[in-house]
Amino acid sequence: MPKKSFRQALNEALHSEMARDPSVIMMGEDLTGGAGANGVKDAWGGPFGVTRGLLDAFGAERIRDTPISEAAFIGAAAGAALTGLRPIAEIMFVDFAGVCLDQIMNQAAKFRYMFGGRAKTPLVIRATYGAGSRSGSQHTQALYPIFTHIPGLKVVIPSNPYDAKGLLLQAIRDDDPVIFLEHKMLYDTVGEVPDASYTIPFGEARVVRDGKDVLIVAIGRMVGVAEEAARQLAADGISACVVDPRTTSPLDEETLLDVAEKIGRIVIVDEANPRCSVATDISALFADKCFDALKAPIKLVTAPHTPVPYAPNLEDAYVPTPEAVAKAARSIVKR
Amino acid sequence: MPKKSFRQALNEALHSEMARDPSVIMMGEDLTGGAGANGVKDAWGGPFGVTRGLLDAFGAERIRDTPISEAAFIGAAAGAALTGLRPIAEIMFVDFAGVCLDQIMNQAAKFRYMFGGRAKTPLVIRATYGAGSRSGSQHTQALYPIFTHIPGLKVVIPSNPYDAKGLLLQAIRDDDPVIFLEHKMLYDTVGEVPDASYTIPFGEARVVRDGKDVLIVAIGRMVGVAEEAARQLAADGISACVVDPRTTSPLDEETLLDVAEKIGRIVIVDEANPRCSVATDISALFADKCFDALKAPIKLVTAPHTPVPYAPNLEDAYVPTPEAVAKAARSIVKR
Amino acid sequence: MSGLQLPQDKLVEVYRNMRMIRRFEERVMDEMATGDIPGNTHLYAGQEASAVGVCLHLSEDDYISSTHRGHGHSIAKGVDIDSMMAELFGKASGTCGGKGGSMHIADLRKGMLGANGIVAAGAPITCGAALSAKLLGKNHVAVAFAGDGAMNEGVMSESFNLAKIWMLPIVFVIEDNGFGEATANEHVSAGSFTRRAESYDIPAIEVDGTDVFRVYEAAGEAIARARNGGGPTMLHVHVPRYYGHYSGDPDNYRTPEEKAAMRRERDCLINFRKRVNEVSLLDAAELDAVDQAVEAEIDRAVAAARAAPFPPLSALTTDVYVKYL
Amino acid sequence: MSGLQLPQDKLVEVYRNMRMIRRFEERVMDEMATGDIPGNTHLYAGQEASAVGVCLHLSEDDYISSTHRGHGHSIAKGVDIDSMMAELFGKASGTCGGKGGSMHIADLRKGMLGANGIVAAGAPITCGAALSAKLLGKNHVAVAFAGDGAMNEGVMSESFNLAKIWMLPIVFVIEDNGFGEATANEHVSAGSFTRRAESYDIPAIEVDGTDVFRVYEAAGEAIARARNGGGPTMLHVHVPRYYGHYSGDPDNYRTPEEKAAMRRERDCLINFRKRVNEVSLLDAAELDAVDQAVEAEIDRAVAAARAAPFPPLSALTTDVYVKYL
Ligand SMILES: Cc1ncc(C[n+]2csc(CCOP(=O)(O)OP(=O)(O)O)c2C)c(N)n1
Ligand SMILES: Cc1ncc(C[n+]2csc(CCOP(=O)(O)OP(=O)(O)O)c2C)c(N)n1
Ligand SMILES: [Mg+2]
Ligand SMILES: [Mg+2]
Repeated sequence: MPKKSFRQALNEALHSEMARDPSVIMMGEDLTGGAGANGVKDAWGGPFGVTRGLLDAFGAERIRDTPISEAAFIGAAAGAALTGLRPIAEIMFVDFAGVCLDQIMNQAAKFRYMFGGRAKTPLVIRATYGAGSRSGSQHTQALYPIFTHIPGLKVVIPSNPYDAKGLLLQAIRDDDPVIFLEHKMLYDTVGEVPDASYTIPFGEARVVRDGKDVLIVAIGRMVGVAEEAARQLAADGISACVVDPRTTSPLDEETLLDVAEKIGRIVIVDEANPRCSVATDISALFADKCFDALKAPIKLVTAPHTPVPYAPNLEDAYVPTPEAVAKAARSIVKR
Repeated sequence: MPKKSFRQALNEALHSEMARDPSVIMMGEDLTGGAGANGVKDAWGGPFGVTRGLLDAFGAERIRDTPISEAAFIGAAAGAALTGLRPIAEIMFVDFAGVCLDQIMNQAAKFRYMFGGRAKTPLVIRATYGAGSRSGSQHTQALYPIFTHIPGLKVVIPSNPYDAKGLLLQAIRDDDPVIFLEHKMLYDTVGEVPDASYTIPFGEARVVRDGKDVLIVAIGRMVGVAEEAARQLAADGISACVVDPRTTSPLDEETLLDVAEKIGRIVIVDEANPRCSVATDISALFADKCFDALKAPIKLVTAPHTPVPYAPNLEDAYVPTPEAVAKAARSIVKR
Repeated sequence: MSGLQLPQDKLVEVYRNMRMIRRFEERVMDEMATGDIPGNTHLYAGQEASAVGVCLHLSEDDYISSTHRGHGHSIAKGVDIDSMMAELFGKASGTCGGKGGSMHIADLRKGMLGANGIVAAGAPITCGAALSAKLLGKNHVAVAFAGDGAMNEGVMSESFNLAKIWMLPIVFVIEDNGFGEATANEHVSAGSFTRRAESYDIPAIEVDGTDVFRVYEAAGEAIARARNGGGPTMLHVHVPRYYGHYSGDPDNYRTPEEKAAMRRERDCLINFRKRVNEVSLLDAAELDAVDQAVEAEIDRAVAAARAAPFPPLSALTTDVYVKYL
Repeated sequence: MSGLQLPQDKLVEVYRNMRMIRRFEERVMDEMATGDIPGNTHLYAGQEASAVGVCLHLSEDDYISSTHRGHGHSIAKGVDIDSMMAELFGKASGTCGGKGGSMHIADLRKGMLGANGIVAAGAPITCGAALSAKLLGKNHVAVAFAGDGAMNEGVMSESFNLAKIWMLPIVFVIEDNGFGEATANEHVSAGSFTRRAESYDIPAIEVDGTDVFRVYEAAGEAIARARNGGGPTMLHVHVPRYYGHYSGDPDNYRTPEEKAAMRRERDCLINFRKRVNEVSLLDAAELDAVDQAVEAEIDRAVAAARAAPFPPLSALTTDVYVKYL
C-alpha cells in the first residue's frame, strides 16, 4: 500500500470528497494563502498545507478564504449546513474556539434537538490541536474534553494517516456536526494509506496492539506514546494492550469494556488537562461498568493542570511521555 | 441566626464587600434595570434581583450596566483586574459564555502563567446556570465541567444560602479568576445566614450529612436532591453520607478520599451532561486514589447526553431526581 | 412600488397577519397568567409592521432567522399558529415537538431558520443560508431579524463584513424598540446603526416601523437588491415594544404615560386602518371580519394546544443526532 | 506639536528605538536560522514608526496592549531587550521566565499588558485598563495596538462601542500592513476602517506609518483627547510588513518586485534620516553612533540569552494561581 503523510491523507480525503459531492464547500482563514495578493496563488495551501490544490481544483466559490471572524464563518457554515450545503470549516487552532464557541455549542450542536428533529446540520469543523510546537499557551491546547461534553457534537481525533483519511471522509458524509481534530505534530507522520476512498465508522475503537497484562487507552497523538511505552514494557516482559478510541463522541464503550474486562489493569493516556477530561470520562466508565473485573487502580497519565508553557524543556515535561506511561503501567502490574 | 434567601445572601455579600473595598466594581447587563430610561431606577435589581440596591449605595461608576457585549465587558473586567480593580462581572446565563470564552479561557485564566507569575487577576465572573426554569436549551446548561477543565480558573458552586455568602466573599477577596455559579432554582431557597461577613475557603468540602453505608457526592442544586435521597434511603435502613465539594476547582480531594475510604460505596450526582463531567472527574479520583477501599461500582447519576428540553415533563426527566439517586445507592449497597 | 398599490387580497393579508400576531401575543399573555404556558416569553406586540412588511416580499423558499422575540416573524413567514401555540404549551404537536419552546421555534419547510435564545446569533447563521441560496444557484434571499441590543454583539459586525465581501443575498432588519431588556438603547449604543452598516459599504435605510407600507417599500428595495446580486442591505426599523421585555417584566422602568402614548400614537394596526380608510381601499367592515376570523383561529389554536398531549418521555433522548451509534 | 520640534535628545530616542526594533527583529530572524529560538515569531520590522511614534507620548504608568507581533510595541514601551531576547530563547531570565514566549511578552511594571496570541483580544482588555485609569482617578491612558485583520473580529467593534459609551481614555491604533497572514486585507475587509470607528462617534485619523513624525502628531492629538476626558480615538496607520507573516513564511504571495519597492520607498528609518537631515537637526555621524550602540546592546542581549539557563522543571506547575490549595 502507498505510504503517505497524515497531511497528505487529509488532503486526499478533501479532494476526493469535494469531487464526489458538489455540495461540499470549505471556509477558513488562509485556506489557500495569497488571496487578493499579487504573488503565488494557493501560496500556503492552508496554514499547515492540508488544503493545497483545492483552490485549483474547485475554485474560490467552494474554497473560501474568510476574514478573521470565526464566529461569523462558523455560524455561516452552520447556517449553510442547515440549508443544503455540507460545509467544512477550519479553525486554524482549536484554541480559537473561544471566540466562536456559541455557534458550535449553542447553535450547530443544538439545532436538531431544539427543532424537534426537523433539521440536520452536516457540518465539519476541522481544527489543529496539541502541544509540542513551542507556540505558548494559546496555540497548543487540546480542548476536546469541552467538545466531548457537549451533546449534539461528534468528536474525532485520528492518531495516524490511515485513520485520518477514513475518519475525515466519514465526517464529511456524516449528517451531524463533527469536530475533527488534527494534532500539529502528527502532520508529517507517515503510514500506509490506500488511494481509494474509504470511511471508518464513528464509535469504533481500534485495538492498536494486543496484550494481556495491562490495557493502555490512548487518544490522538498519545497513541504513538502508548505504543512506545508498550515496547518498553515488553522489554521487561509486560505485555500491554493499546486501544485507540478514535472518536471520543461517540465512544466505543463496548470494545473498551471488552478489553478492560479481560485485563483488569488500566492506564489512560491523554494530552489534555486532567480535570473533567476524556481520561476521567473513560476511567469513570470502567469504574462503573466493569468494576468487578478491575484488579488495580485506574491510572491516568495526562498533562498537568497548567497552561502549556513555552520553554522547550517545560513543554516537553508537559506532554505525557512513554516513560511516564510505562511507569504507571508497572505500578499497577507489579502489585 | 437570621433566615435569608440565597438571593439575599448574595446581595449582602456584594453590599458589604463593595463598602469594604472601593476597588470592587461590578459590570453586567441590566445589573440595575432601567438604565437610561424614564421610569423607576434599579427597576430590576439585576435580572434575578441579586444586585438590588447596589446602584443606590455605590453609584453608576461602580455598578456598570453594559451593552450586550459579553466579550468586551468580560475582557474589560479581566483588564481592569490586571490593573488594580477587583471587578465582578455578571454573565446573565452561563450559556452565554459561548460568546466570551476566549476572554475567560485564553486571557484571564492564563495571564499569570503566561506572564511568568508577574500578574494577578482578581476577577469574579458570576453567572446563573442550571435547568428547571422551562427556558429551553440555551438558558439552562451547567457548563461547569468546561470551567473546571481550564487551568487558572477557580470554580465555585454554592448549594445553600450560607455557603453562597461565604463563598462569594471569598471569591471577591481571592486574587485569582473565579467562576461563581448560581443555580436559578436556588435563589428562593432559605437558610440561616449571619449578618456579619465571613469567608469560606475554597477547596473545603462540606459533609452535609453523616452516614456509613453509602457516600453521595453532590454538586450545587444536586446537594438538596442528594439529601432527599438520603432521607428516602434512611427510611429503608440505609445510612447515606452526603458530601458537597462546594468548589470543583480547587477540589477537596482529601475530604472526599477520607470519606470514600471509610465507606467504599459511592454515588455521584451531577446536573451537568455526563461526558467529561465533574462526576467522571471525581469518579476517576476514587478509582485511582482509593481503589482498594472500593466495595462496589462507582455510580453516576447525571443529566443525559442531550440538550435541555423545553417541555416540563421532559425537563423534569432531564434533571436527576432523589428517586434516581436512591435507586443507584440501593443498587450498590445491596450486593 | 408603494404598499398602497397592493392588490386588495394582499392588503387584507397584511392586515390579517399583523392582527394575527397582535392577538396571538395578547392571548399568549393571557394564557401565561393561567400558568399553563411554562417559563416566560418575549412578546412581539407593537412590532408587527416590521415582520409583516418585510416577509410580504418573501416566498417559502426564502430564509429568515429570528430572535428570542420570534413569534411575529414566524407567523409573518407562514409558520402555522396551531403548532406554534402548541409549542408554547410544550406539547408534542408543537412546531418543535415541544422540545424547543418559544425561543427556538423553527420551521425549515417555511424557510424559518429559528428563533434564537442567543442575542445576535442568528446573523451569521443567516449569512450561511444566504450563501446556500447563492451557491445552490437559486434566486432566494435571506433576512436576519435582530434587535437594537444585538447591534452591540460583535458577531453582528462580523456578519456585516462577511455579507458584504461575499456579496450575499441578505437583508439585516434591525428592529429598534429602544430597549435591550430593561436598558435603554441610548445608554449602551454609541453612534448610529445606519452608519455602522454603511461603514461596511452596506446601504442602510431608516424606517418608521409603525407604518407597514413604509416597511414594505424599504424592504422591497433591499430584497430586490439582494435578489439581483447587489449584496446586503440593512434596515433600521423603529418600533414600539408594547409589553415588558418578557412576560414577567413589571416594565416599571417606563412611565405609564409614555407607555400609554406609545400605544396611542404608534400603533401599526390603527395606522393601517387609517391609511386604507383615507384612500378607501378597505372598509371597516371587511377589517372587522378579519378580526373575527383571527379570533376564531386563535381560540382553536389554544383549545387544540391545551388538549394536546405532552411529548412522550422517550423524546428526551431522541433528536440529539441523526445517527449516533 | 510637530515631531520635528522635539528636543534633540527626544529625536535621538525616537531614532534609537526604531533602530533598536529593526535590528532586534533582524537579529531574531538570524537567530531563528540557528534553530536556537524555539517555535516561530512574528516580526515587526517595517512598522517601527507606529509603535515608537505612539509610545513617545506615554509614561510607564500608561498602558498598552499588543498583538502576536509584539516585539516592537514592547521595546517602544520600554521593556528591557535583554529579558525580551531571553524570553524568545525560552530562558529563565526572560520577561516571563521563559513561560510565555514571543506571543505573550508582558511587563506590567512598564504598563505593557501583553502581546496576545488571539487576534483582537487585547482590545477589550485595554478597555479594562483604561477603566482602571479612569476610576482610580489617575490621569493615565491606554493604547490598544491591533492589525488590519483584527478589525474583522467582533470584539473589536464591541470594544469601540464600550470605549465610547464609557468615554474611556483609550486609543485604538490599527496598524494596517495590508495583510492578515497571507491574505490581502482588501480581500476580506469591507468598507473603511476609519468609518467603522466613526460610526461609533469615535474620531479616526488615517496616518502614513512610515513617517514617525506624522504618527507622533496624530497620536499626540488622540492621547491628549484621552487624557482630557474626551474619550477614545482610532488611528489607522498604514505600515509595510518587511518579512512574511511569521519567521517561517516563504512570503511568496507577494512579488519580489513589490517587496523590494516596499523596502526602498517605505522605510521609516531612511525617511527619518532624510527628514532630520533636510532640516539639519541631527547629522549622519550622530545617527551612525546610535546604530553602533544599538548593535552592541543587541549582541549583549543575544549572548546573555544564549548563556542563560532554561527554567527549572519545577516552573511547569507554578504561577497557575496566586494560591490554589
Ligand atoms: C449573548 C446573549 N447575551 C444576553 C442575553 C440576554 N438577553 C436576552 S434578550 C436581551 C435583550 C436583547 O435586546 P434587543 O436585541 O434590542 O432585542 P429585544 O429584546 O428588544 O427585541 C438580552 C440581553 C442573551 N439572550 N444572549
Ligand atoms: C482569533 C484568532 N484567529 C486567528 C488567528 C491566527 N492568526 C494569527 S495572526 C493572524 C493575522 C492577523 O492579521 P493582522 O491583525 O492584520 O495582524 P498582522 O499579523 O498583520 O500584524 C491570524 C489570522 C489568531 N491568532 N487568533
Ligand atoms: Mg430592543
Ligand atoms: Mg495585518
